[in-house]
Amino acid sequence: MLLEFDAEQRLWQDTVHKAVLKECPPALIRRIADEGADPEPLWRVYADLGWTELTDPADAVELAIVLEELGRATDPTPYLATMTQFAPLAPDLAEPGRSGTAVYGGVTARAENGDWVLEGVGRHVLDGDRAEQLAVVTAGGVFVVPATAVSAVRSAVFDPVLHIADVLFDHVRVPARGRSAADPERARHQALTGLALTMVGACRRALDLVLDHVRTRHQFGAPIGSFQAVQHKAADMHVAVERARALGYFAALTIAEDDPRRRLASAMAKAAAGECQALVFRNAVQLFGAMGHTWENDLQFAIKRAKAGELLLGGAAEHRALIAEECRATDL
Amino acid sequence: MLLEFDAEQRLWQDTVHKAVLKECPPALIRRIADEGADPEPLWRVYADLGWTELTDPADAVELAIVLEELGRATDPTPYLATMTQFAPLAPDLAEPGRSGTAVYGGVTARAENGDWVLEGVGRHVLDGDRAEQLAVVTAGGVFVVPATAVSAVRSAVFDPVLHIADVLFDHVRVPARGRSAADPERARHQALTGLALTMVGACRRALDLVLDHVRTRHQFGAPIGSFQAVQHKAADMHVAVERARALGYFAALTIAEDDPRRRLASAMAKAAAGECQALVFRNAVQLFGAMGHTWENDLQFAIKRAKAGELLLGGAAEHRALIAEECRATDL
Amino acid sequence: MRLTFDTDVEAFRAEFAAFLEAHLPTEAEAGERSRSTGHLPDWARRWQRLQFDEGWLLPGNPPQYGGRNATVVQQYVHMEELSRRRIFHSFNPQGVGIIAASLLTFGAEEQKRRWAVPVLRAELTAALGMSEPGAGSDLASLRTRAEPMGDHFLVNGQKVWTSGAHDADVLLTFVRTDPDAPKHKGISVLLIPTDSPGLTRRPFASYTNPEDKDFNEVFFEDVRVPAENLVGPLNEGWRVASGSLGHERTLMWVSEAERLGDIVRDFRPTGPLEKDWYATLVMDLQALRLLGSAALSRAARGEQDVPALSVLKVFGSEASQRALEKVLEAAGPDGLIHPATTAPAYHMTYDDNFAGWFHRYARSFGATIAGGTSEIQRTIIAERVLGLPRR
Amino acid sequence: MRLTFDTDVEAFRAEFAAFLEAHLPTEAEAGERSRSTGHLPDWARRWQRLQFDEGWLLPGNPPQYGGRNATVVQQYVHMEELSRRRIFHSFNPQGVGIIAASLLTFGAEEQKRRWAVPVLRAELTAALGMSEPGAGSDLASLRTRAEPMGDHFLVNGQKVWTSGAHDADVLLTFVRTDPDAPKHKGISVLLIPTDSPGLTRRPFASYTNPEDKDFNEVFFEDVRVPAENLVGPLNEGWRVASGSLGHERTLMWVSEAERLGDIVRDFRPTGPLEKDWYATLVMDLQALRLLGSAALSRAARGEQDVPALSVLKVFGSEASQRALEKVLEAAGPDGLIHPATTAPAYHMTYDDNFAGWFHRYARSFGATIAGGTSEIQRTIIAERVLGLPRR
Repeated sequence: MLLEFDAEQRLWQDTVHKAVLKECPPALIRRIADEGADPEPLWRVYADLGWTELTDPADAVELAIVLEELGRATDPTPYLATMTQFAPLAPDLAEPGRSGTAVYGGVTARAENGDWVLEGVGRHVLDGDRAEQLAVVTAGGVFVVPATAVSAVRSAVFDPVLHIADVLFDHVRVPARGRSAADPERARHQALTGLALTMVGACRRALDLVLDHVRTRHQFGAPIGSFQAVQHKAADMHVAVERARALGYFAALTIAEDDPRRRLASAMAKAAAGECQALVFRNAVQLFGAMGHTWENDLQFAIKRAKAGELLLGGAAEHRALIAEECRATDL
Repeated sequence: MLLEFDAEQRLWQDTVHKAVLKECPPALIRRIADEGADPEPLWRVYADLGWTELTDPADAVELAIVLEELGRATDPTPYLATMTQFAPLAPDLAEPGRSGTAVYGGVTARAENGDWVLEGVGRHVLDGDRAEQLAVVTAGGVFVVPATAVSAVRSAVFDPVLHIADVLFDHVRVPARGRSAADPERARHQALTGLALTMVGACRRALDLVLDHVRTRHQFGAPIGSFQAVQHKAADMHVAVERARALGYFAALTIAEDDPRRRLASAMAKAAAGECQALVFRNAVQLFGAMGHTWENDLQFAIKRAKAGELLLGGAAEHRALIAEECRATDL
Repeated sequence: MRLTFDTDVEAFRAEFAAFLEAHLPTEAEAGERSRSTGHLPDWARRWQRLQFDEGWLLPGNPPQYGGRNATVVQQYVHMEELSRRRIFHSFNPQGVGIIAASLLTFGAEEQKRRWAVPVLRAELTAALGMSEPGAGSDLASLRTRAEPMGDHFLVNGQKVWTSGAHDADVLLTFVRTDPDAPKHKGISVLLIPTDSPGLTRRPFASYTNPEDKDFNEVFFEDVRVPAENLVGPLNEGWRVASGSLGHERTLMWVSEAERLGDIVRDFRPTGPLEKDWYATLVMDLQALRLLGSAALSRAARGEQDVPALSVLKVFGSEASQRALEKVLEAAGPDGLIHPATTAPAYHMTYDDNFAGWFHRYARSFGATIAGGTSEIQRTIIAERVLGLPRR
Repeated sequence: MRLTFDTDVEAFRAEFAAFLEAHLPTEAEAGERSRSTGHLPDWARRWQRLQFDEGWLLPGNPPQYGGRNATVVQQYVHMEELSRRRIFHSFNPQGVGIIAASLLTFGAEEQKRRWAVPVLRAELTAALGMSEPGAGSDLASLRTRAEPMGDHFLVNGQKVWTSGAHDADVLLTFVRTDPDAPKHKGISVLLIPTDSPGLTRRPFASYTNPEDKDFNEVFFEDVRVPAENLVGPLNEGWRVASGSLGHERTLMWVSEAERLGDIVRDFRPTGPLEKDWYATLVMDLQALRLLGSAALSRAARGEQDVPALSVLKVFGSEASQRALEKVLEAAGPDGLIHPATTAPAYHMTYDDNFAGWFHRYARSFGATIAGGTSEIQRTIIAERVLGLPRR
C-alpha cells in the first residue's frame, strides 16, 4: 500500500487549493459570521467547478481532497452534507447542484396505501435548515424527501458559520419511488470519512495560523516560536495532523476501491480526527495566548469547526470502542 | 482541613529521614541486589528504633512518614508487608519485631472439628517467602498462620530487591483462636495507603536522581537542565509527586481519625500514586537518557519499586473505577 | 495535619453563613445582569456595600476597609462558603481584589480615601491596565509612556485586554516613566480616571461570543494625569506589580478549586470512559484542596513561598481545562448548542458558571494564559522550586 | 494513492517467501542463542551467508554485496515479510545495517573487500563506536583523539554504549583528528580491529537484567590503527555519520511498525479501558504504516526528506512506548514476573520479542533516546519541517 498522491491527484489538489483560496477566502467567512452574508453564490461556484459531481464512490479520493481544502477554509456551504451525507444515501436521486443532507435518527416510517409516512424529529441535522433535499434513515428504509415537506429550526451553535437544525417530520408522505436502495452502513462510512477530512483541514488551518503567530510574536526578547516548549507543542500538532490525515485518506481510498476495510478505516479516520482536534484546539489556543481569544481573530473559525466535527457522528471514544471490538491486527 | 505536618511530625520526619539515610543507604541496596546481602539486620534496626510498634491506626500519619522515607530508600525488609498488610488484619496477634504479610485471595477455609482448614494458593504475595506469619483473607474469615505451616516459592520479579512469592496452603489447620476479628475492608485501606506512600517515596527519589543528573549533565554546550523541554518534564514530575503525596497523606489522616472517607481516600491515594509512577518512570528514564539504562545506575531501584507498586493491590484504572462509582462531590 | 478547623474558625464560618442567609439578594432583586467586570448594577452596588459595612467584603482587612482583621484561614473559609453557594462578593473583582488591595498596600493615605474605599464600597469601579500589544506576559517590555511634567504626567500609548475598562471609572495603569532604565526598572503606576481627555476605550468581543465584550483596548493620547495619582514611588512599579499579583495569587487556587468543584457537580458521566475521566477530576479537585491547604498553613504562619504557588496554578488550571475538554466531548451533539446552560442558574455569579460546555472549556484558557502562562509557571517550578539551572 | 503494490513487487515478495519457506533454519537448528549483537552462533553465520549468496541479505545491494538491485519498495516488502514472521536476517544488525552500508558508500575498494563483504557474509562481526561519556546525542563534542602519525593513527579515549563490542571483530569508530577545527569538523572514521593492543572492552548490564550484557565501554590507550583503515577523507567523518544514520533512518520506521504490530498481536485487552488503549494502538500502527508508505514513495522517486523522517521516529517510538506502559499496567501482578514470556517463542529473533512486558516497556526507551532523543526530533520537526526560528 502506498499512501501518496499520484501526479494527477497532486494536480487536482493544487487546482482545488487555488480555487478555494480565491472563492472562499477568510474575508468571506468573516462577512458571513459577522454580517450574515449569503453563502449561496459560493455554492453555485462549487457547482460550476464541477465539485458537486464527485458523487461516485470511485471518486472518493478526489472528493477527499476537496473536503480537506474546504475544511481549511471553514466552508460555509452545504457541500459536506450534500456530498457525504445525502448523496451516498440517495445515489440515484441526487442531482448535481442541488443541496441535500441526511437525517440519521429520530424518524419512523410506516407503509400506508402504497406510500410511506414519516414521523418524528431529526435532531442536530447538519444543514437541516437549508438543504433542498433530505435522505432519512429509518428502520423501514431510507427515504428521500424535499425540504418543503418538513419544517426545520436552526440551532444556535458555537461555530458561527455552521448550520445545525432540528427537523420535524409531521406525517410526511413519501411515494414508493422515494425509497432509496442505498446501503446506510456504507453511506455512513462516507459520511464519517468526509467529516474526518473536514476536521483535518480545519486542524491544518489552525496549525498554519499558530505557526504564523509564533514566528512573528516576540516575548522575552525572542520570537516565541524559538522556545522549546512552543516548538515541541507545534511539533506535536504536526504529528497529530499527519496521523489523522493519513488515516483519513486511507479511509477515502478504501471507499474508492470498495475495500472491505472501509468500516474499520472510516472509524479510525473519525477517531483520529477527533484526537487531533483535541490536541490542536488545546495547543492552538494556548500558543496564541490572549490574542487567540478575540472574536476578531480568524483562529476561532478553524478550531470551532474542528471541535464541532468531533461532536457530530460520534466522538473519538465511541469510534475507538468500535475499532477495539472489530479489529485484529491481521485485518489491516 | 489543613494538610501540613505539625511541628512534632516535622521532627519525626527529620528523625526518620536521617535514620534511613544512615541505616539503609544506596550502597546497602546495591549489595543486596548484586551480592545477595541479607536485609535481616536492617529489620532488627527498625525494630530497635521502635518503628515496628506503629501498628495502632491512630499512628497512621507517623507510619506514613516512615513508609514514604523507606519508599525513597527502596526498603529491602518486610516492613511494608508487616505494618500495612499483616498488622491491620491481625491487630491482636501481631508482635512488634515479628514480620508478617497478608494473603488476599486464592485460599478457602472450612470448619473441621472446631478448627479451620485452609486450602489453596496465594499468588504474588508480598514477602510471602520470608514473613514469619501470614494473615489469610478468606470468605470464611481472616486467619493467622505461622510461615512454618505453608510452603512458599519466591518469584523472579523485575524489582531486584522486592520479595514476591506464591504461597501454598495444603490442608493447613488453624485453631479457632487463630481467627482474627479484624475488618478486612478497613485493613485494605491501610494496605492501599501504605503502598501508595511507598510509591510516592520511590517517585521522589527518582525525581531527586533526575534533578542531580540534569543539573550536571551537559549537552550542546549547556546543562541539559537548562533546556525548557527538560525543565518542563521535571516540573510535571514534581506536580505529579505533590498531588500523589497530598492524597497519600490525606488517606493516612482519614485512617488515623477513622474518618468514613478513608475508603475513597485510600483508593484515591493508590490511583494517584499509580498515575504518578507512570509519569515519573517515563520522564525519569527519558531524561536520564542512556545513562539511566545501566544496571550500575541506582535509578533502577526507585523506578522499579514504584512500578511494582502499581501492579500490586489493583492499578490506577481499577481504583478510579471505584472512585467514580462511589464519589459525589459532597463526599469530600 | 488535621481534618478539621479550630472551633474559632468554624464559629467564624457560621457567623458568615448566617449573614448570607439573612442578606443575600434574592433572584428577583438581582434582576439586572452585570454586563462587564467594570459594571455594577445598583443591586450589586448595594450588595457589595453591605458586605463592606458588615466587615465581610475582604474579611482580612481592618474594619475601615471592609473587613474584620480575619486570619488567613478565616479568609479561606469565607471563600469556601461563597464558592460553595456560587456567590460573587463583588462583580468588579479586579477592582476589589487587585486594585483596592494594591492601593491599601502601596498607596498614599489620600489615595486610599479617594480611590480604594470608594472601590470597596462600590461607589467606583476600577480596571487594571497592564497588558499591551506585543508585551503579553512580559511586563518588562511595556511601552506605554508617562513623562513626568512636574504637577502631572503626560501619558501616551496603548493597553489591551483591559477587562471592564469601558464601564470602569478608573484604571490602575502601568506605565514607563524612565525609558533609559533597564527593562524592569523605570516602570511606575498611575491611577487614571477613564473620563480623562485623550483616553479612549474600545471594547471587543471574546472568541466565544460576539456579544461578550469585556476586553478593551485603551488608547492614551497626551492624557494628563495629576502627579498625586502616582501609586508608590516613581520607577518602583515593578514592586507594585509583584505585590498586586502576589495578592491575587495567594488564594487564587481557591477559585480554581471552585471551578473544578462546579464541573464535578455539573458533569453526569455515563459509561466507563467518562467515569474514568470523572474519577480523575474528583482526584484533582481533592488534591488541589489539599495542596492549597498546605499553602494556607504556610501563609497562616506568615511564610510566603511564591514559587510553590506556581504548582497550584499550573495544576489547578490545567486540571479543569483537561476535565472540560472531556466533558464537552462527552456531551456529543448537544455540546454544539451555544449559548446553553449546563448547570442550574446561580444568580449571584456571572453567567459563565452556567453557560454551555463549549463556553466553559473555551474560557478555561484564561487560567492557563493570564497571570503567567502554564509554560512560564513550569519554568518557575523548574528553576525556583527544583533548582534547575537557568538558560 | 493505492491499496496494493505492482505485480512485480508482489512477485518479488512471493519469491522471497518461497526462499524462506525452503531455507529458514528450524528451531532445532537455531539452538544456540546469540549472546550479544556482536556474537553470531555458527547456525546464524550460515543463515546470514545463505541470504548473502542468494541475494536476499540486503536486496537493494548489487549481487556481489548480498543483494539483487531491488527497488526501495521491494526492499520494503522484504522487511515486511521478515517482520511478519519475526525473523532477523542478521544477528549482527549494526554490522550489516550500518557499518557495511557505510563502507559500501564511503569506503575504499579494499575496505569493501576486506571488511564490508566479510561482515555481510558473517565471517566478521562489527560494532559501532560512536557515543562517548559526556557526549550522548551530541556527536560534535566527541573527544576520542586519533593523531595522524604517517602510516598509522594513535588513538586515545573512550567510547560507551558500544553494543556487542566485546564479541565483535572490528569497530567502526568516530574519532577526532583535528582538535583545533570547529566542533563538527575535524572528525574522522576509523576501522579498529578489537584485537588491537591497547584496546579494552568492558561489557556492562542494562537496567532490566544483570545478565543482559550487550553494552560496552571501550577504552583506547595508544592504540595504533593503520592509516589505510581511515574510512572516507580525513576530517570528513561528519558526512559518514550523516550517511550511516541516514541509511539507518530511511526504513527505520519499519522496525517500529514491527514492534507495534507485535504488541497488537500479543496484547489481549479486557474491559473497556484496555480496549480503548488497544484501539489507539491499532490506529497508531496503521497510521505509522501509512505515513511510512508515503516516505517510501518519496524514496522510490529518489527524493530524500530527512526532517520528515523525524515525524516517523518520534511518532512510532512514542506510540509503542505509550502502548507498552499501558499493557504492562494491564498485566497486574503477573507483570511483576521477570524474566517472562508474553508471546510465543520466535526462534529467529532476540528474546526481547517474547520477554516480559516490563522488559519490553523498559527497552522501548532505546527508541526514544538513541539516534536522537524525542526532544531532539521535535526540535527538528519544529525548525526544519515547520520552519520555526532557531533559538
